[in-house]
Amino acid sequence: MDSSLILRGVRRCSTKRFLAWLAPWAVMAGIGVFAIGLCLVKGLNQTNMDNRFAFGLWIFLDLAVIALGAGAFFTGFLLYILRRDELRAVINSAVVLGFICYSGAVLVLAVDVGQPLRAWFTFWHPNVHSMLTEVTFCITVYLTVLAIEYLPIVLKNRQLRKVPSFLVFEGELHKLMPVLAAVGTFLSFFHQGSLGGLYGVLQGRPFAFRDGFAIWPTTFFLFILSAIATGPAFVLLTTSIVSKISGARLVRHGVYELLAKISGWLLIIYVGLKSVDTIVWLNQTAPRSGINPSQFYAWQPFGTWVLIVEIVLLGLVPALIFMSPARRRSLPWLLTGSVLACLGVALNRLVMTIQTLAVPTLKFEPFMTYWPSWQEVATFLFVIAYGVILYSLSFRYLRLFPQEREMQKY
Amino acid sequence: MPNRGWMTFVVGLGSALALGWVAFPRLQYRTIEQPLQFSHKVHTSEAVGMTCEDCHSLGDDGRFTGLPSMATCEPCHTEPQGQTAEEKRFVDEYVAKGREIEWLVYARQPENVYFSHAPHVGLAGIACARCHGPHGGTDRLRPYQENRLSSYSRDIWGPSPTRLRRAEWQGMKMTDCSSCHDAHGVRQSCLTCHK
Amino acid sequence: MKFNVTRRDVLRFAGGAAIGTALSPMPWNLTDDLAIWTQNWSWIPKPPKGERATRTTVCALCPAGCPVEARCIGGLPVALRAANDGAALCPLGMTGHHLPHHPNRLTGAVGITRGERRPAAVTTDMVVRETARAIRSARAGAGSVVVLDTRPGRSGSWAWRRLLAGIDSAVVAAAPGLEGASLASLDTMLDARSQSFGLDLRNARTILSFGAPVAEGWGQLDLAAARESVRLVQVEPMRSRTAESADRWLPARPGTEAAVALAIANVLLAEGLVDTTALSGTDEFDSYLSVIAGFSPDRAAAIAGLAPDEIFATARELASSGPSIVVAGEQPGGGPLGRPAETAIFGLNLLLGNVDREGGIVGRTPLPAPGDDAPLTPLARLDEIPDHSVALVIIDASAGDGVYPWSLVARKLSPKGSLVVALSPFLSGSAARANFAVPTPPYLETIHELPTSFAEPVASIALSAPLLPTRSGAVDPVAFMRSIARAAGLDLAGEWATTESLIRERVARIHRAGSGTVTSPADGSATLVAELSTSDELWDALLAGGRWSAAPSNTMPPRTMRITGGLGTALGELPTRATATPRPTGTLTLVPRATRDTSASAAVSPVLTKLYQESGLRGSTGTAVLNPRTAASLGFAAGRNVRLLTAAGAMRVALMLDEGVMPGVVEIVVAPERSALGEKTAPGARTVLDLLTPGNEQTWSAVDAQLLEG
Amino acid sequence: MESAETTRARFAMVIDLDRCNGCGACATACAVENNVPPARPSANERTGLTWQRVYRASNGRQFPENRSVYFPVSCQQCEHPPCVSVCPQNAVDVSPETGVVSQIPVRCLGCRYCMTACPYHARYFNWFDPKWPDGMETTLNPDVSVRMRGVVEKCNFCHSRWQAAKAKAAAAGKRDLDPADYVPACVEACPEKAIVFGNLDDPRSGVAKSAKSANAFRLLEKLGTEPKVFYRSDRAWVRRLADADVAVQEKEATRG
Repeated sequence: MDSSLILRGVRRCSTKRFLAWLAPWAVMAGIGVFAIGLCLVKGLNQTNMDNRFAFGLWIFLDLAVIALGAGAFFTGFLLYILRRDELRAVINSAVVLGFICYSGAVLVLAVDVGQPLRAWFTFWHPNVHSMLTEVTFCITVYLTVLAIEYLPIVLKNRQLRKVPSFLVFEGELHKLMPVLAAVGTFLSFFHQGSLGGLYGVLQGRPFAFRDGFAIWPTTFFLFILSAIATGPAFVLLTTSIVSKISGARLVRHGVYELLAKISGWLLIIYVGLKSVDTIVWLNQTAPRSGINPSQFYAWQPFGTWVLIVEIVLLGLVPALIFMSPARRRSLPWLLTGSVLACLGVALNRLVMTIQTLAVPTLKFEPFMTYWPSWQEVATFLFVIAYGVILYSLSFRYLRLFPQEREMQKY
Repeated sequence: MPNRGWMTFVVGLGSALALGWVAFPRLQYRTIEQPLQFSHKVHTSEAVGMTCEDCHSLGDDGRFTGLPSMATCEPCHTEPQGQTAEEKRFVDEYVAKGREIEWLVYARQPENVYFSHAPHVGLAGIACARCHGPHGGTDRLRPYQENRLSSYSRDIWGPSPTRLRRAEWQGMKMTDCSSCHDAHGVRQSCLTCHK
Repeated sequence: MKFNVTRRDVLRFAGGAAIGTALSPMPWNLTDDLAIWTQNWSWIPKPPKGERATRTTVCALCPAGCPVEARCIGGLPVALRAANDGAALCPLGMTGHHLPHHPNRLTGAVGITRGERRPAAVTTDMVVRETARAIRSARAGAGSVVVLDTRPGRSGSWAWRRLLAGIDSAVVAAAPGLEGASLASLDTMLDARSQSFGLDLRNARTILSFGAPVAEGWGQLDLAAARESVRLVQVEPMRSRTAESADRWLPARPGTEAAVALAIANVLLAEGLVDTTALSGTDEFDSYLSVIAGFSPDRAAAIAGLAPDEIFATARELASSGPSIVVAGEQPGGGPLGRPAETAIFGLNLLLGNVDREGGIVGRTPLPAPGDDAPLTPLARLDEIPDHSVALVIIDASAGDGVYPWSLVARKLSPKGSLVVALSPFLSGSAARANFAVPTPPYLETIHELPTSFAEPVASIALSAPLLPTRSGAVDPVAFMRSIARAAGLDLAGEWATTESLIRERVARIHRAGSGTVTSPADGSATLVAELSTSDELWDALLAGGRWSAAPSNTMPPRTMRITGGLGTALGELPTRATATPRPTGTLTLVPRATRDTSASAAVSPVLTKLYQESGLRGSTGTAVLNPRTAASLGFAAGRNVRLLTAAGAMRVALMLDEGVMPGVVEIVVAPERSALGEKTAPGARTVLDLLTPGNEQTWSAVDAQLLEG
Repeated sequence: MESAETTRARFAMVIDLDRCNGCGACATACAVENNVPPARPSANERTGLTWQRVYRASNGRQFPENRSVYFPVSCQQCEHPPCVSVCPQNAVDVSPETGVVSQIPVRCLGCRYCMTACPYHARYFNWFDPKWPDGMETTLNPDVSVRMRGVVEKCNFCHSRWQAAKAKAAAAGKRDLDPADYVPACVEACPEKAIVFGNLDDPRSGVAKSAKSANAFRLLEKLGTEPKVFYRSDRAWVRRLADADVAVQEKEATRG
């Protein structure tokens, strides 16, 4: 039915099967839209956030998807700036993933703020000292960049290619790619860092506060590093999952190995620096703020096990897997490593968001925990459903994996 | 027809410009007539000889008493002083019945703004017309225009759809306040004006 | 020419339109206006505009009657503060101007059926007819008539007694749980039922209080200011604000107050610290001595869970630094301690010679009655009225309310048929439990009278001037009485037709007597009544926030003293019973806890949710507080929802843990019920008070309870 | 025209914790003065709006040695406020005339970043639309604007009273206000006179003297926020509660 839209030379499932695949995700998205509507119309009392947990599930989601979306800019950086041409095999997919992650994050942010209609005030009356201003500017601009990067992929669709001016336009855009990649890299480095800085500058929250260099706390650099370390792992993970689900070979194994190798080296650097940072923080930064650091981990469920899991199990272990050439040759090992690495960055963002707020500062304030409301969860799931749907459509109708057609021949 | 493409483009451009510059500014505001016509000119004329302060005064605590209540008007207007129909209506419907007039205040600042006349008029010596324009010499009260979305008076932004000011006294936006404060070296912060 | 609209044309048109729109003010103004719309939503309330003025009145929300300065905009009050320098209002008083707008304000008479979500609107005439019918059947022998007065001593209180004078079985009783209710036991002991007396707290040097919130404004003693001159000993199981600020705190177990008092008396006698020659001939003195002899400090200390030294020290302090005053009970929300305990406690005043003494218990001339010398219905205590005997209860909550378990009233009602009619501005508290409720004007909408408060050493009166017009639908209580009189054929002669005319008459009589002074709230200056030429001048001075006080007279007429008030052996048994009854394991003592301010009114401002709902400062209703050790022994953690079980039933409560709570005790927070805070709930919903079944002594200050899972 | 330069002041308060008995009058007066709406039925102590919140803390000992202290905590008006630099759109700044940290609800986006930045939990979010029972809007204070849902708000030392005092001074031709004309509602309402308020820069003011007294302290001083709300107590265990070096609370409350 829609075969005229599908790329020549690749196999895609029947329309019926495709619709059956989309249906549950559409339902999930529909529930999410309802929840979002409730939050926008009735206000944020629909969530379980409160004055203490001013940030909740949604901010965690934003931070996590933006970290995972780093695969887009970093792959672009490696391909267009560092000229790692092997990565051309995944760049389109990475761009689509990046676009999904960033647009999803912006969408959730719009629901998360109390007054979305005033969002433009940040541009009109910006406070240049705020990390959040930096984040807002960079994310908005970078989302535009991603949209422009996404455009040529869309325009390469079989039917759209028939419009000659689109082809010209697409060609022009293509020449622009290295420039966009450079801009995207710059912006991304900055806002990934700013997201870390967001917490690191919180002088009043010793759990999050870090010393740093110039105006940047260490979390600024750690967030960049953890994002670029897990970005390739996320591209690897999604590519192999898509390959599994679609039953098509999409890229050569060498691409996986390269992604894993990059991820591995960056992860090991990250784990090293994160460990140094943790030691300095626990022994110097926090005590200087008048906090006994043991207090950070005195409250269940946030014991020291969280720290160990984050650094060792979800940091060091995937790094070692990725760094071993023997393990890299095995797809199951690569998948294990990717899952661990992605969970690691998510756990880091979760801890920075939730535990920062849960640990009491005033001695007479109780420790509190937080559990999201169904509206928050449904909004979270909406972003996932939206991502799956958009990616599925892109995968079906656009050329996300240039190597796919060649691989089909074998 | 090589120009047809441009034609459609220009038609699109033109209709959008017309909509945005002509139709939209009309739709944006609701026009409401004042409950009564009042001539500042007659009252401030030499024959009557009143000043702004006779009706719009400051209290001892520095609070602006705003518009005069019936108590200020009544002593002169128990009987009509002139021949206008509007004054007769004023005497019959308001003075005789002891009703207050619900004036629509052009210069009313938004609820979140704290503005005190005392430092501006008292300490800085700013004349009424500096912000209110030649209002004291008008013969008629112009209709009140209310923004349909924000429900603020049009005088806040001034009459121009560009929201740029033509005269010094047109517009009472935050930037108008703060530029004057800046010019006169008033140390300011949000709380200087906001409540 | 054929004009085919192609896709390309549409795109071009759209392109042009987009550029044109961007170049016009429309998108930018719309964005701006939309943002401003969020700053000016039509559903956000707009504060009033108008001229600013200050006016003075007197707070009528509790018997204290604090002078109030109201900041008014356009004549309507927007903020209240104390009118006298250096004073301050309590949270209830500060928000009094919200009450006329309370969501549970009655706008017309209603009939209430238990279990129905909404009360049914009825006419006031119908309530009058039903009340008259109940009076007629009471006269025919169907039962007695009781008026529950929530603010005794008002002109309106006198009018009730005057109205019911013709009915043999009628009594007027103070509502249970009112401040000063315990002092009625002192009346009995001093045989002073027709006499009025006060506590000269300001001149006392030692105050021994069994649970009274003395440091929280009870008795109008500014304890903070009097810190240097007054020594306070507090006997109370709870770590109240008063207990914490007392010079000595004896944390006696709940229900063991009498044992402590008797042991103190034991020490006083054993160590010869008091001279009892004047008392030796007094009625029942010998039996009193024998009861005291049974309570050695060691035995009482064991019963109360105290160190015997504390009892010795307290007795010696009392004897050495007089004059002293001993007060019993008066715990807000907890009601009186019961007559046997009160007798044991007040007995100390007699032993110590505190009666008829400056800084002790002093006589005071009563306020003049507002009317003629016609016979009046007797006053009674509710516990003196036999159970199941009442055909008609009229609750006059027009000036305030009490906090008490409704079962206290319910048990009095005749099973053969009864009627409960309430007069109240609000459909909460007592009114929500009646069969009919008639709306009366609230504070600030009519003149309210603040007669002599229970502890004051001299008679006084203040008037609360209205600042708002009375809303239509409100019925004046005295006018209501006259309608009842007409319908039931009762004699209610006199010129007065309304509460105001009655109060005017009382003020005129004060003026005629010509003694005393009026104190202005603003500067504290006093004017002699004798200098005022007309009673209108006195009236105006009172309406401006002034308070008239009688000239002090510290002498009481000679009277008979009855030490135990004829209670016989109950006194001896009481403290033993409190601890000796075998209780199943896991049984805890349930102690209600309320704050003084909000226990005085049937409705409080919804803004007090700041204290009861939006912060942990005062637990919300349904919060139970336990010592962590007690909780651990029962296996409960904080924040858990548990079932609280008493002989009266069960209720779900949220647990809070606090090391400051006595082990083995459950403190239950008696916060204003949800409807009193302004929430729309079914009238007369059960509250924690309903779990506190009064025992035979009709007290509810300590009740056995169990905490269960689920 | 002459320069409209105003004098600089640093308003501050000293709260005597030995006098405070936790009656809640300050919190109530604050809500009345600043048009803080009553709670919605579903609001609780975690979603409520109390600009002046009174916390109870104890010496941690067992009954009957247990003693409590009440900490009225409002915005601490820090000299180095952690909340100002984080606001993305300048809805928060420090008034140079008063030293008061502002929060302008109409500029606020509702991102709540300032709330996460404040270690004193002194900032509150309007989770609900403000709603008073019908008719009660006539009791609102016209000097303070009502906030809409979705924005952050907090104590500003009753800024409207400062505005009124300034206007009164201006009407009398003066630039400096009379200290007696500017007293925040909580200070005025305290029955125990536990709060001293005034200008820290004026060495003769009671607040400047009390703030320097031996037993005065500030909350979480080691964070370097330099609050202008001081506390004082003669009890050492109370003063120890100011720093967060040891965990004492074991209460846990889960919502959701």
